[in-house]
Amino acid sequence: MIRVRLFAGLRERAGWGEQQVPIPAGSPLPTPAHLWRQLALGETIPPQVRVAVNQAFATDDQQLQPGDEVAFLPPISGG
Amino acid sequence: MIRVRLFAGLRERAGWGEQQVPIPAGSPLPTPAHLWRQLALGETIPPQVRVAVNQAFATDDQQLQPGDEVAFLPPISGG
Amino acid sequence: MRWPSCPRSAAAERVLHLHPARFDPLAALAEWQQGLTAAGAEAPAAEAHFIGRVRGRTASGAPLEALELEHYPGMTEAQIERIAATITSRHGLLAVRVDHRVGRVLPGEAIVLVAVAADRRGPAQRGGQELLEALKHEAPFWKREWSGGLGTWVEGNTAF
Amino acid sequence: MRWPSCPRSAAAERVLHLHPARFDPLAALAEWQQGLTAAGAEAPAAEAHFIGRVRGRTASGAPLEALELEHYPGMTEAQIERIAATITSRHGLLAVRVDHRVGRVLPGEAIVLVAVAADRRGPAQRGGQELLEALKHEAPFWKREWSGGLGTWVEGNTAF
Repeated sequence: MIRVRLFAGLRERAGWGEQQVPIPAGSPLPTPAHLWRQLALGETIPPQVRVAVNQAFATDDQQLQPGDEVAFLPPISGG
Repeated sequence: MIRVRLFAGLRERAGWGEQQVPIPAGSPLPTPAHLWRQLALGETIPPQVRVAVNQAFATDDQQLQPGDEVAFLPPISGG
Repeated sequence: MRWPSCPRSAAAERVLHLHPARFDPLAALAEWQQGLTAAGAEAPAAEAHFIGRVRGRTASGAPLEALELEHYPGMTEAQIERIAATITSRHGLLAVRVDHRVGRVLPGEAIVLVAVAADRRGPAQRGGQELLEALKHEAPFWKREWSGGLGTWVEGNTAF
Repeated sequence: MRWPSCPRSAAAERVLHLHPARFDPLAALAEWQQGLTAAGAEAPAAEAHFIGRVRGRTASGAPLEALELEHYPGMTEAQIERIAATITSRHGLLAVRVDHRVGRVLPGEAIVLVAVAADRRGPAQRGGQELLEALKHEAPFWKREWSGGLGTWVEGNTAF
């Protein structure tokens, strides 16, 4: 399983904040870009959306491992 | 009369902090540079010494008026 | 939370607090300063602070009822720690403190406090400035402005 | 002392205190913040502070007993006022406070506090930095380091 999380505006547009995505035995390991398409979030990850894997920034094409947590982050507005 | 003031290291090297300098009737009005020489502080005002007239920075050759306060300020080290 | 010092800056203490409710920046600074001199250590020669507060208007000028601050529990803390460690090391800072609100914040309330201590004024001021910019762009926080009963996500930061 | 506002920045309040004895920077900040919101005004969106304290060593590394701060009564205040007015106007600051020690200051004690308030973080941080640099170079203060019973005038400032 891979845990996928959405935040703020992304979460509200999608209508969910968290999903567990199973990885079928024998299938290739997905990347964040694969999951974005697979979960019907869109065709490609828009440039303003950032990806985190296991709570650190990561690239769209990083190969994920079972147990990983992937998050899609809309533009940050802190401070 | 013109009031002349010295501060910090300048005052201690000169051995005085304040003098009233009379302006003889009919003589030309002095500048800070004249007073520096007249009071035996040196030949010319060194570049690191700043001049204030009436508590605002001024130039070495500003013509002084009776009642003015002239100060010679060694390098500033505030804050 | 109080992070263990990293090996490259053994003496540099970094303190982070995420506040779910209103906090007093000056009380936080007082606590931080006490900590810095607790073991009889000399007070740092230079301290720079920044306090950010919620404006009474939205970005479009309407009266603001509240700002809602969402974060990513776990990653937000970890990310601030990475940022603080990098800037501490780059500027040779003596200590860093970051306080940040989460949840519903009212106009006039403090959102963020950044405090850094150093041996000279340049590193203190530059380190504080860089830390604040990095927080704004690299730490996962999202603001929603509530006005007239409607919430609008803020995409991006106000101009520097 | 509290200066009258100058015409170009009617709302900008500038406060200056020269302290002949030890002062508490956080108490000064608390008083200043209360003044800013006293008439029901909204707290400023951005505040930048700087605190400078006396080091325990002289410029040449010997243990410091005390720092003696001489000033030019009258001109020092007038000059700080000119500096603060210029920087307030240049950056559109909402308020400025400067506290500066005079007389004998002990290691660890605060020498200077600079606090500025603005509507955005950039002007607050830049304004505070420029104000501190201008104070150090344009306001008549002279430091004498006392060490081993001997006093040495400091010519110039420590590196930024």
